[in-house]
Amino acid sequence: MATAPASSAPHAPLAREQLLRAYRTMKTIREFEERLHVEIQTGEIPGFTHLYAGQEAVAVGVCEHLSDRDYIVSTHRGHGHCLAKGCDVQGMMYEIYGRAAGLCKGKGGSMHIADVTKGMLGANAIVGGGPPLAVGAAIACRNRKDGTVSVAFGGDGSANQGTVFEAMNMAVVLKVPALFVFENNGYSEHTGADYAVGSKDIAGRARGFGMPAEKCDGSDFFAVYEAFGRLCAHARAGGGPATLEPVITRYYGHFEGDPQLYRAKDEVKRLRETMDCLKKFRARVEGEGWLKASDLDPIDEQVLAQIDVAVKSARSAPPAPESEVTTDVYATY
Amino acid sequence: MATAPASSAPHAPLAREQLLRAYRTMKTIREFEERLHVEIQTGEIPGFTHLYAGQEAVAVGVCEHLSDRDYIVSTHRGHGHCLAKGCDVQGMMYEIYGRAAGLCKGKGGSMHIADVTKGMLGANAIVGGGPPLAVGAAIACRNRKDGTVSVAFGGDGSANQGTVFEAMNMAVVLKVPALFVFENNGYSEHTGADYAVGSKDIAGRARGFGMPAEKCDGSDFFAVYEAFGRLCAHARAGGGPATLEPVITRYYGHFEGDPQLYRAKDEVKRLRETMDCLKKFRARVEGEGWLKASDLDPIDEQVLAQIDVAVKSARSAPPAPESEVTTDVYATY
Amino acid sequence: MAQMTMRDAINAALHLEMARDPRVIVLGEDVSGGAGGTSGNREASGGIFGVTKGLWPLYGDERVIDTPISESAIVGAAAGAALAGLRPVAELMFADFVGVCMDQIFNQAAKFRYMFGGKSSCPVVIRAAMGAGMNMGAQHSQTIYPFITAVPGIKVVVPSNAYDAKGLMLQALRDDDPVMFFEHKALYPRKGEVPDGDYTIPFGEAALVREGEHVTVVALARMVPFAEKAIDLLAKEGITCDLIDPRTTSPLDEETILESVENTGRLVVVDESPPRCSVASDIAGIVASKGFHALKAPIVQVTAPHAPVPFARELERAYVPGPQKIETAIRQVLKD
Amino acid sequence: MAQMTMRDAINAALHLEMARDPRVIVLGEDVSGGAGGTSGNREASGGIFGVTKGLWPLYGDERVIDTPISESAIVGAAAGAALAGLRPVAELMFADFVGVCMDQIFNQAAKFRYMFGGKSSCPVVIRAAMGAGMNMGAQHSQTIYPFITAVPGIKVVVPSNAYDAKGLMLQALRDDDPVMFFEHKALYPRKGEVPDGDYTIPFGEAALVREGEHVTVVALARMVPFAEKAIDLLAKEGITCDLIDPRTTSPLDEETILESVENTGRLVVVDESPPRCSVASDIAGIVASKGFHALKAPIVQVTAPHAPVPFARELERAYVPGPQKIETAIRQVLKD
Ligand SMILES: Cc1ncc(C[n+]2csc(CCOP(=O)(O)OP(=O)(O)O)c2C)c(N)n1
Ligand SMILES: Cc1ncc(C[n+]2csc(CCOP(=O)(O)OP(=O)(O)O)c2C)c(N)n1
Ligand SMILES: [Mg+2]
Ligand SMILES: [Mg+2]
Repeated sequence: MATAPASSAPHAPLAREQLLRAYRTMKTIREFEERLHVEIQTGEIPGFTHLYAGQEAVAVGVCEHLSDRDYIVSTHRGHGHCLAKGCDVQGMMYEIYGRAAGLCKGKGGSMHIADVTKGMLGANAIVGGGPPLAVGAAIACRNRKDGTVSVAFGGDGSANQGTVFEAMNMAVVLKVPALFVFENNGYSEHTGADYAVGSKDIAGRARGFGMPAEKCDGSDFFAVYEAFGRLCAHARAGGGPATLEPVITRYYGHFEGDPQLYRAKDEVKRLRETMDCLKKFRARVEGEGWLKASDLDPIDEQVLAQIDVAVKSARSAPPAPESEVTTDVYATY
Repeated sequence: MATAPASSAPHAPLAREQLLRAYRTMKTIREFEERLHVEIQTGEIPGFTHLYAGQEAVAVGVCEHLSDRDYIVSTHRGHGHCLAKGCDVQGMMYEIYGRAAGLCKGKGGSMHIADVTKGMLGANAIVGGGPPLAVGAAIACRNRKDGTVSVAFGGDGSANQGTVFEAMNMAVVLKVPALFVFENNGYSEHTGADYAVGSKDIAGRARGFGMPAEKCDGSDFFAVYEAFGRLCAHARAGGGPATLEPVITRYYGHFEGDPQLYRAKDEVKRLRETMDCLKKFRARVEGEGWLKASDLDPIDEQVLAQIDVAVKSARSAPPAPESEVTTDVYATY
Repeated sequence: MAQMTMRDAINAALHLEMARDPRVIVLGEDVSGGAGGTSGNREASGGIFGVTKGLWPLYGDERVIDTPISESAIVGAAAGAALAGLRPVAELMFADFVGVCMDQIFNQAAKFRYMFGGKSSCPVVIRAAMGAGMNMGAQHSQTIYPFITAVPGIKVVVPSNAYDAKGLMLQALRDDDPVMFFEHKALYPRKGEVPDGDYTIPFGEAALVREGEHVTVVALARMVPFAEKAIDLLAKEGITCDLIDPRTTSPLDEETILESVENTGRLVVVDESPPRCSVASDIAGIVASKGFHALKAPIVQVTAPHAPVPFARELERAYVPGPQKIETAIRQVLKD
Repeated sequence: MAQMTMRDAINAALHLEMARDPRVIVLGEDVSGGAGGTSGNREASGGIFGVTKGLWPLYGDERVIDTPISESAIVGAAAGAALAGLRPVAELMFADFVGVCMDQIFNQAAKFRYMFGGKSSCPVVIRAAMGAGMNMGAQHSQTIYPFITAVPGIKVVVPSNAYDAKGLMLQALRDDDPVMFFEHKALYPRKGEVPDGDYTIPFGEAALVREGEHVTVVALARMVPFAEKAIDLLAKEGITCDLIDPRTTSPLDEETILESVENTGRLVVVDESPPRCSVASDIAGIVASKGFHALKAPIVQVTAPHAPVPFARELERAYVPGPQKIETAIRQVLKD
């Protein structure tokens, strides 16, 4: 496990292959969500969907430190975490369309995508549902003594749920390698984070629980990568839990269809300019000379094509047969 | 509402009548519990009982700032809070014996004593059950705009329950006059507080939530009285919630019958010497010349006599008739 | 009288009662929406389903309280405020969230009066949107009223239409006991005739939605319109049913059910919950105990299967009891 | 074979399985006791009821984990560890505490397998002490198994004796599904013959505790010894009963119950919970649907009243169904 080099390093903090992969993953998330934003309007996608667009650098900056043997738990806004942790694009798309070939056979849907073989222990439609689970996975990591870690993704809103506080304290008590990532995108549904987080400081509150905590710019892949790298190394080394609070924004409403009346008219437009992780990433890697536009442009095309295939396949794929309604309730009956 | 004078004041920080009352209440709690400790061994008292002996200065130091129009919520270890808030000694004793004349007709028992007319919203057998209720009562206080407050008593162990964290954050968000008193007696059942509170600092954690918090010697009535006075004044003045962490000890086991194998052999004996609020109170008031032994000795006798009457009456009082099993489930049927 | 959605009917009840009784407060996540937002639009939603719309502009932060995502603190604060003399309405955005605040519902609010020897009351209303039909998946689609019906000390309301919802909500707001009020998401947009003014519907009085001779059908919430469909279809064949909507599962109007079974001798109970320890089984059990001699045939329970609610459209549709399953059940109960 | 209390029988099962399977861990409040204490006595209790005694000295902090008072984190951590390959046993000191962790039980552990399309399992055992009889009041005396029985995806065990408790616990520890294991406090000290070695009792297989002709009695947990008393008394008058102990309420052995009713035509169900949406009503409902034609008389349900558990000795005694009420019920079911 590597300690992240200082951000002023003259050479790239990540190997070329890793930079390319990080970009590809962020781009995949972005286009996955942008396409869903369009497709949802056709009415073909069941349920309600929470898009991750705008927050890609967090999922990827974190998951670039993880292997399949590390765990994550996610939230209702989980597509980005799933993709960053290696869930299959096509399998996810099938799932979101409710198809038999979906990662969860269409039984879970957007809010319950999971792939335990990838260490992805599930998106979760209960705010605060995940962090206790992450502590449990961290117990497993600790007991295995192999330096693996468990990461709980959550939002600013989730940071106020009792289950989350319990998980944080318990992780400190048990000194397990659990990492809490609170993506502060400014809102929980229609309520501002500075209203609902009494202290207006999620990282500071985490420090009050007795663990190291950092805040960072969530739209800067390198900032997330480096901050999480430090905290993750601390956890892998047996130092116990830590918290990261990436400050970030979401490009779309809380769920698709939300008119966002609580946000200033031009807020999203402005933030798309100033807080776009893809633009920032390109500016940095091209500016520093780590990568060239010609390295990245083909990725953009490949990603778009991949998403297009995924959507087209998903649209025409069959649902699970009705008999599936009553299977998978138990492992043994 | 008074700001507490500095503790170095040459004259008493409380009026003579108040000092006498505080002493009487502390003594009443002590003797109530000491007597229960004896009576429980007869097997006549149903259920299991958690004695407050040793912690009296906290309940009284806090409740001396409160009137019947202020609220408190309490815990499984609630006798002290009830008595300090003005619940009737005899009515409580009846209740603990499960008698019809009990404050709750014998339906509640030791862990559910309540007297809403005194602002005592109930002992509570669910650890962490009370603080959310206290926030609600604090909303009522805030809306009435009469400067009343709501106090949640809890232990060091309760400080790790999710409901409590939620209540603390919500109180900050709503800026309601809720006061959290965490009596840190070193243990939750058989587990040390420094083990279970990850940060080993309840007050510090409360500050992380964005509210003022103080620690004090819970066996020193004046320390509690003054610290709580400051925080209570802050809340009454519309400043929002605050937390007090009195450090204290319990003289008996978690519940009656607990052999306390987790405590060093002479711990309780030693603490009875060094952390006895009654001794400390007497030393201070007599030393400063605020009261004389001859003012206090008669109180001791009166209290003993009162408790003796309460126990004797309770032992022979009738239980509620069986028909009461199904009444009081609803206000209207 | 006006045609009104169930959503608006409940909203109207909240408006009426907040105007009448200054002790009523509303609290929950986004009940106004927009607190801490950047638009200056302080009532940005009026509840995620719009049920609390228009209250914040009238009553402000003091009586319409937006909260963090902290359901235990929401329900607990409501219960504590009720003990302290207010009449709070707590909103659980989705009924499925009872899991994170169940203690405050079942061990606190529901038990205070009893534990305190009848000397206090806890008049809190807990509203929660429930039910399947919108492909929201296993954690956002449940009808968890059986959990609460099982709990002594709290009353449980499961309205099936706009008219009832308004009258039952006004009753809930004036009731001195804790009430859990389940609003079926799929019924929110359904319209019905709703009087403008003030009226209450007492708890424990079922509605006789259809009268018939051959079968007693008891159905709850969204199952009522589904049962109506099935019954109206069968009526064309001369098969007629009593359709009973209990409206409250606790208290339950046993009498109306037992009387009807006395006449028909046959019972179908329709409940959107899975079968085990459900209200369907509860009613079947009651009739098997107290109405046995009138029964001419096995009781038929129409429920969801013993499985979580699946996400995919086709699977959810197969999961939720619908008119066709009800029709089949009625035919079946007539066969024996 | 040894005479052993139910407490020790469960303890023995935990010992056996922790020795056999390194994936088994135990976590909860005071499961060892003494963490952070001043006596140096690191296993100060072994669980508040002593059920986890002797595990910490063998397996230490890694596999016997004392936790803060944070039930959601306890159950959640157990479920998460189960997803990550361990086989955790979470202890809820009292079953009444489900309220503060219900979400992790019913929306998380119980639903993972289904929501994840059958591609993972969550083999967690949640142990909880339940029941009245010790005057612990309304918040420490409940038998809340109906809430969990209602939930698809989790199995529910309610042992009535030491022998069953050991075999069912070993089964629970090896089962690939989440299991909630309810231990009746009043049964902990009850002794019975318990084999030393390893044996499991499959879920969904009822025990036929008594065989008889006239009435089928189904009873759960502490109600089983009470029913035995009543039945043995009536046997002296020539009234004989089948006594069925389902042992697990989910899955429920419907067959054994239905077969017995087929023979006797009369059913009494005995359940310590209040009546509404109880396992008593559940079983009554099932028989009214699937065993109706065999029934000769109304089903009699013997339950606690629709009230919280009262504190006072006399009131609690009147509250809990006892041998006498069961006897009366059997006589009543024979009258019709
Ligand atoms: C226990 C619970 N309470 C409420 C909700 C409804 N809800 C879903 S997402 C959400 C807001 C979450 O905000 P945040 O944690 O900041 O995540 P974000 O949506 O911003 O990604 C709410 C209130 C829920 N799903 N679960
Ligand atoms: C939700 C819940 N979990 C666990 C318990 C069991 N229990 C009762 S008191 C207690 C310890 C409480 O410790 P603390 O808050 O420090 O209070 P103290 O007993 O020291 O006064 C525990 C674990 C409970 N009653 N409720
Ligand atoms: Mg957010
Ligand atoms: Mg303590």
